[in-house]
Amino acid sequence: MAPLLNISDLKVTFHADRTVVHAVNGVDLCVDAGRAVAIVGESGSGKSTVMMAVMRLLGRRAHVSGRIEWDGQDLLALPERAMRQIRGRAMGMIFQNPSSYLNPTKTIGEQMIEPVLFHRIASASAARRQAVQLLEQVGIPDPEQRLRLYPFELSGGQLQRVMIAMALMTRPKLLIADEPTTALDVTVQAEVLVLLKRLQRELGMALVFITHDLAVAAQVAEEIYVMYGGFILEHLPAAELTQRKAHPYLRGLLGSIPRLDGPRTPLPFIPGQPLDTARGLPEGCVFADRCAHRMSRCAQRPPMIHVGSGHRAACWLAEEEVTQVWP
Amino acid sequence: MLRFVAQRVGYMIISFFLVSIITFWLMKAAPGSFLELNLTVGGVNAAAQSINVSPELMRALVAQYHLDAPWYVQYWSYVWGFLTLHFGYSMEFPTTPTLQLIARTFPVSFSIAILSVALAVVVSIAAGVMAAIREHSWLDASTMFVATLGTAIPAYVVAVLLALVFGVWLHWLPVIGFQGPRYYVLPVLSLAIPMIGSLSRYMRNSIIQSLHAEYIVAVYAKGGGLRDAILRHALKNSLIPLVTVVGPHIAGLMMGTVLIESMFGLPGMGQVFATAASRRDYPLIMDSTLLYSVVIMLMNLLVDLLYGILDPRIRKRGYAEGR
Amino acid sequence: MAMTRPRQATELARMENLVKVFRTPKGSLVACDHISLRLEQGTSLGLVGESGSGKTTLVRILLMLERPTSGRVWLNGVEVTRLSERRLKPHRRLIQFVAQDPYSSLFPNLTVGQNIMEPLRVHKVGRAQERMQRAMELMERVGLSTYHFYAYPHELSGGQQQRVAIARALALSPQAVVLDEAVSSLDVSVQAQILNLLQQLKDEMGLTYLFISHNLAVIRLLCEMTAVMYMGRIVEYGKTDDVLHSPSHPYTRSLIASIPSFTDRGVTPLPDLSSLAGERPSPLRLPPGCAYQTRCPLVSERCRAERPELREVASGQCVACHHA
Amino acid sequence: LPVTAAASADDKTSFAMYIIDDGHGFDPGIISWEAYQDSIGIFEGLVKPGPKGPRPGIAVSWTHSKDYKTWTFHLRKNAKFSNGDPVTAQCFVYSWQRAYSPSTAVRDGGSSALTNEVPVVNGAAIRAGEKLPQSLGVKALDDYTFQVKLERPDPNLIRDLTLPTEIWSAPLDPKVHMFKNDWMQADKIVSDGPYMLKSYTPKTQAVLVPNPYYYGKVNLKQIVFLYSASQNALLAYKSGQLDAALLQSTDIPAVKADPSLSKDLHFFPTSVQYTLQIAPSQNTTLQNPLVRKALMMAIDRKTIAEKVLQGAAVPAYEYFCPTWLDPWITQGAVPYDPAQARKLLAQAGFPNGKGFPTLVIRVPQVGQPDVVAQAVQQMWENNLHINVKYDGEEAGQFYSTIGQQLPANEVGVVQSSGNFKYPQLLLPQSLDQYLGTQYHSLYWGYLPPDVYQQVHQLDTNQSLDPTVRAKKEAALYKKYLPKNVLDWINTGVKAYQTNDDNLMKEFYLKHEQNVFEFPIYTPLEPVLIRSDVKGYTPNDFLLTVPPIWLNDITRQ
Amino acid sequence: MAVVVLVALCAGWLAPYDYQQSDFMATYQGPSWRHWLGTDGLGRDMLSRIIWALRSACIVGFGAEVVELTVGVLIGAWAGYKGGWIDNLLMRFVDSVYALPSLLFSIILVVILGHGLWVILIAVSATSWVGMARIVRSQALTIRQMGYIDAARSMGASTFTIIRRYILPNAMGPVVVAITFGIPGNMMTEAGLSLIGLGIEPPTPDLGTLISEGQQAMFSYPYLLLGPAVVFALTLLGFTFLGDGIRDAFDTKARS
Ligand SMILES: Nc1ncnc2c1ncn2[C@@H]1O[C@H](COP(=O)(O)OP(=O)(O)OP(=O)(O)O)[C@@H](O)[C@H]1O
Ligand SMILES: Nc1ncnc2c1ncn2[C@@H]1O[C@H](COP(=O)(O)OP(=O)(O)OP(=O)(O)O)[C@@H](O)[C@H]1O
Ligand SMILES: [Mg+2]
Ligand SMILES: [Mg+2]
Repeated sequence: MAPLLNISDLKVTFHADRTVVHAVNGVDLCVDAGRAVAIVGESGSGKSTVMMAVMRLLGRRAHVSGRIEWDGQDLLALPERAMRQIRGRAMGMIFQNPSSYLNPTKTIGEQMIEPVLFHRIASASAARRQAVQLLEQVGIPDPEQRLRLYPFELSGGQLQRVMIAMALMTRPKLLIADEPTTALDVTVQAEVLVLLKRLQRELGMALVFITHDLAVAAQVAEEIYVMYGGFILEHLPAAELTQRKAHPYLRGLLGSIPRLDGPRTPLPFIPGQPLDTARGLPEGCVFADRCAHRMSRCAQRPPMIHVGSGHRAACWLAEEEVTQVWP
Repeated sequence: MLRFVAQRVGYMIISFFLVSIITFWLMKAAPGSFLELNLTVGGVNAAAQSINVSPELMRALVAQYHLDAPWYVQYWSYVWGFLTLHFGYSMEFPTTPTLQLIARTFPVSFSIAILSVALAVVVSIAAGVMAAIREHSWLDASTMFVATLGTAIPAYVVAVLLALVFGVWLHWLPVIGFQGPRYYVLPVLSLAIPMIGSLSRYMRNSIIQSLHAEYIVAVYAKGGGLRDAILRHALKNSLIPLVTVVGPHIAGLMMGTVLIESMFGLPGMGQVFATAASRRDYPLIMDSTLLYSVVIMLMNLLVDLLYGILDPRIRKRGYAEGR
Repeated sequence: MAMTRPRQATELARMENLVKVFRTPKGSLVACDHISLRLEQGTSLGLVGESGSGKTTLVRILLMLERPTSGRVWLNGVEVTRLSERRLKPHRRLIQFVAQDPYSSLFPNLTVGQNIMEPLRVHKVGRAQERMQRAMELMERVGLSTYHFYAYPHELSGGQQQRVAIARALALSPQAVVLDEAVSSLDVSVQAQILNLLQQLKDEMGLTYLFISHNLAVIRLLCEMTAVMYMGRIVEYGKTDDVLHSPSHPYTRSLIASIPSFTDRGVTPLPDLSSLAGERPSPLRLPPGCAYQTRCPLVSERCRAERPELREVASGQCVACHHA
Repeated sequence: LPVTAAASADDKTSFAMYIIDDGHGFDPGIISWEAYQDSIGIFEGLVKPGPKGPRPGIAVSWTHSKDYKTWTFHLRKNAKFSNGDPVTAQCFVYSWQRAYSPSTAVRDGGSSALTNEVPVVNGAAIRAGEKLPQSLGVKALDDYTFQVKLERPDPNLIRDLTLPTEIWSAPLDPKVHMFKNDWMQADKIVSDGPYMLKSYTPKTQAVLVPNPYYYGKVNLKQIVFLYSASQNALLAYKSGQLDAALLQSTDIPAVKADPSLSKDLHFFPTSVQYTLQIAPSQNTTLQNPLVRKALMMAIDRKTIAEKVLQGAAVPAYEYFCPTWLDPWITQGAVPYDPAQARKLLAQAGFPNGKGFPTLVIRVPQVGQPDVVAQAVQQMWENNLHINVKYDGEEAGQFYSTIGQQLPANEVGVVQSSGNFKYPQLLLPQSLDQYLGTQYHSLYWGYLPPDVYQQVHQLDTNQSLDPTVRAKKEAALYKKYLPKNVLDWINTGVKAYQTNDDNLMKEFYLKHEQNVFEFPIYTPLEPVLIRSDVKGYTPNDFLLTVPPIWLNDITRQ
Repeated sequence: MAVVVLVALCAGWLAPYDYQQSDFMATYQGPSWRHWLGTDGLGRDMLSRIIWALRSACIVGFGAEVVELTVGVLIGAWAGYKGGWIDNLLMRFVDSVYALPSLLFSIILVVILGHGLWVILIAVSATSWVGMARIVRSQALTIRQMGYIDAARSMGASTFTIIRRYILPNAMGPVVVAITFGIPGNMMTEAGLSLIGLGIEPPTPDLGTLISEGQQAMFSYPYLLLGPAVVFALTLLGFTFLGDGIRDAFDTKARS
């Protein structure tokens, strides 16, 4: 079966006055229908940019190249009108900061029915009824009342649910969630995650979940892509996260997370600064200058190397591991 | 909402008294002010002669302003007279009750001011939207250049040019007098054109700013286009800052009509006022100042309410702190 | 470890029956509700609780940035509740403050060096030369290269900014530092570096922290004691390990269950929805009785009627729950 | 294309005229220097002006006693007010008494009518409040015979009564309650002229229509006055909204350059004078006649009139009397001669202007800065090498500080003006009257500075009864003015009392030597009138009203 | 802009003639080599007069702005930072001044205080400082919420120090923008005042007077209007563009 979304060699550069930001540098990413995929990485690693490129929401300053295949058609080649048919209909998107992604001067009801109106799927009143239903589904009590409220009258958790419900108005095949819980409390985060997960399963949607919290990614997704400096460094099944991590970056990340049960010794951490993609790209491995296992080979950029079923890593060490374990 | 209005009205009352104190004090400090006349020695006749009014009028003024009493009594009689619509007597037009004078002239000025603001707002919204849609295009650049030029040309120069074109060359519109709607056109245009300049620039910037907001990204993500983004979202939101600048414009206009009125010979308040000021018709100055202030305050209140209508955050949060 | 080091328990700060009510257009909001807490030298205190539970308000009152509606505050044994700003100034040196958003807490118009020297300037400590020297020392101490001395805050990364903020807090050699979500906005690897730095400073300089965080795993690293807040009230208080391992309040339990975390057995699973049911009450209209009643699985008639007081359930562990 | 509503240019039954100001409405009892609308056809007096001088108005004939002190007017029997009431001799008695009575004389912000120009018996006393209005020397001998008794002989009475300022002498309907202030409104006013007021919006426009009860024929169906700032006049004329417009002097070249307009351009004489009066100062430099003559000689009045004012002025030689009326007045003219001026100044002790105090020109500023004062300032500086300062002040401020003494290091002149037609009208009526109130500013330069201080204190003493003040001031002047000046004023008084032309001429010709002022120019009004408009006579008396008697106007 | 200011500063050297030197032989002359922009009714060189007028305009523009800035910043910062009843009181005062018809107010001031540069400065800034006060106040209100103000307070900095050292420098963005828009605004107000005869004392030239004199003569001598009007418009345009530029600069800084 062909994947729902197939991104290959996606490159995005931003041209601002005199500087060029290499935000995404050849990303391959694949989402099958109904699957939950997480993209993890530090701030600025290009996670959002990848998915904004998929939605073609990057604006004029961005140069996008590569191939984004959606249901067999190349999105990058699509005219804007056709793209608009896909946006918000087949693909929904929710964002980190719901309060700034909702217009403060319109009621959430007016905004929720917009996807339906834009795509002329149903009448406004039908859309409204659907919105009520969806709000109920995402666990907002008293939905009819709430439709008449303005974004600032709801709490962050509730707004995030509204965003989710809004994205679901058109029953999309793919839901892109860009750090939907980062701004929320742990308890609220748990609620939203549970909800997302449940809806994804119930509706059989594919989910791309962007986060910088590895634990959350592991909880939500089945596959995880680890991004760094606009590259995918590792792609692995979530279950393997604590068992087999090939890339030193992912190992470093996992190590630096404080744990509820670990020793109270100083935490290991990745030294140095994340890659500044505005300063040009290194010749070799993007992680090399922070890597404890750096070797001479790292001056060459490592390709994605299979380390197991559904597990690839862009690291020469992985190659060694593979040859050792699976000769 | 109601609470807000009540609070603002409360503020207005405070401001009203402050304004009245300021004007009263200024009038009293003015050289040769009738409020400073000494009535005990020369009597009413002497006082009347010294400010060149009839004894009759002088007596009326004494009665109205209690000129023989201490300043606070005078002040209060002035304010109270205003509040109860027993305006003072004009020295310049004693044969017409001031209230009647104002009732006749004020609507003219007011309607000119309001019409020109309305025109300016409508035109600049259109121009701003146009320029914003085609940001950085030649259309944008030229529209904005013309707009900026508009701000730099004073209204009275615009007035002459308009009169020249529409009155003398084309013979379409009358250039002086006041006999009907046609007579409004040139004055309103003269006032509106410089305003259109600044407002459309403002509108453009604020629409562009709104278009960069994150909720617009969300509109696109929902499958909407530029049209939806502007008409459904950006326009309303960028009207909010526009209201902020229109407010002062209205206030400015209430006086700005003076020149235009005298230019086109309109029977407006501005003319009455200019005459009052130049002839030192203090009672009329005092009353019209206060009247203008009240109008300006009401306009500001209106602007604030408009804010509430446009921005539910303000409306619903009870118009809390600041602005 | 700090906990094991014997040290005489001197009280740095004490709050008694603090109440803070905010008047809002929609009614009054009780942000802190009869809170009593002590901060003792050498015993760092962690404060957890969900957004809007009043943590920041509490420390703002402690720092005298806000006056309490009622209740009293002592700093180093002196009651400061009603002192004027000027009389307060000497007491301010003892407790310094590091906020969540490092960028907004640094003076944007001053260089890094000036930022660090600012407290010295305000308190007229030393001459310009000495202050500069001290600032350089501090920068090294928090792991900043002195090459950043003349940089402006916006030229630094988030982690570096937080280091500047910490250096600035240390400039006056305080006894205690209040950290309001000081690491929440940072990426994990940077967060780890800052946490290490804080741990190190604590050990070497004998600092005491009042540490606010959403993340109990972080608090566990730095604080001996933990207080859990809910809707302006302290619902649980005790040794960090006790709170973490044998939480007595249902809220604490749900909090811990919600934390996504790695353990040796893998990632914690998502909690099941039933433990998350219930709606948060509006802080403007708290129900009588227990504030947690709307979400509590154990809720009973008593919880709806009677407000549970904080009481000791095990040695050193206090809980405000009728069912504990 | 829609043609403007205001195409008055093409409507032959209507006439639209441009007016800067409307003064104070239409009450004939009030003088407004800016405009005298009621004198142009709304009211009609005993006599009315005509192209060749006075002609019968309501009075068809008149006789006078030998000594010119008693005048008897025979009224026409068919004259009616606009409400249909007949015009009778009682109406004249009524209006004359009203004009003289102090309780009704000053009203509506304007000055009271200039009744003192007609020396009716007891008139002055009534105005001073010493006698009752009923004692005025006027009488209705019967319904259609009106008699006036004068205190002094006045052979010019008829001529004077046609002056626009004497419109107070028009009859009023005693049945109309004129003490109510609103009687001048268009729907209430009752008048006896050929036209009556149809509508009136102050400062905007007034529309006149024929008075249906008028005894004679009325030429036009409608007359419109439009009021506006003068910068708009040319525009409005060009746009066809006006048939007559008063231009600004700066528009003249443009009009002359336009062949279709230049034939409509007329210059109307006025009786206004622009002068500079010497201001009181502690410094007595200007008391030296040599200095004053030097200053006078250094002003090139011809250039001012022709260049600066674009020909809309004629050089002025005498404060009181416009030159085109009485050629004899130029006899005393001082020519422009800078070399001689410098010589005189050197004689006075200021060679090449050295040591001359700062000369301040004080100007009341209404609207734009005064360009003529600036020109004079330049001429004095350039020709005499003295330091001259322009000091414009807001008009009210100016008038309230006009009498303040300048400090010892400054001398000054203040801009002033006069507006008079017949020299006889301005003769001093008595020494006390002349010195006590009206014209003493012309003489204050003769007073020692400290005495001037006393006068000024009297002037500004609000608590003093005006009549007492006048008496005290007159006493000071009488005491301190040089004898030759007092004698000279007495000449004027005698001329007034005897109505002797030679005495009057003597008085005015010596004026130049005896008063402290420099006449500069007399303005000409540049007026555009459509060529089809006929029958107007220039009104040389006032600034803003070109045609003098509207009923003579016709359009072909 | 710099050109305008430079021209204004160097008026004395740049102007080919004395601004009040009249030549009665050469009144109302069109532009020529001798007089680039012609001469006026007194034969004064228009170019020199315009140059000197720019100087007056700058003095009023900048001078009034200084007055405005001082008063506005003091009141605005204090009200905004202190909040509470102080804010309320000051803002009611600000409201009242705002409600005064400004032109009238200027007229009255000029009437009472007489002519003179100072009076014009006061008259021009008398009501316009309100705008500045509001801007500074709203800035102070936002800045007050910033973390660094808490930091400063917890260090024990005094109110005055906080306002001077932390609030004002950071409030400067919109203030600078307001200044660049305020200066041409003041020039406009001043021109308006001189239009009704309340401007700077002649013979010192001033743009408003030159324009309105030019307007009177526009049919006969159009260059008398064109010269000053174009210069005036260019000056205003210059300031407006400068303001735009500065605002954009601050905007991008705020965004990044
Ligand atoms: N519109 C833009 N113009 C210029 N640079 C941009 C733009 N959008 C993103 N970038 C740059 O691209 C890089 C990747 O950004 P992106 O937002 O995709 O990161 P991210 O992984 O989503 O980070 P975060 O976790 O902070 O959301 C960053 O360096 C960012 O500065
Ligand atoms: N100045 C204020 N005026 C009105 N209400 C306030 C004010 N400051 C705080 N509050 C309210 O008081 C409550 C407690 O706020 P506080 O900031 O102390 O919570 P917190 O526990 O620090 O939350 P977070 O984790 O989001 O920082 C919140 O409901 C908040 O809205
Ligand atoms: Mg992102
Ligand atoms: Mg907080």
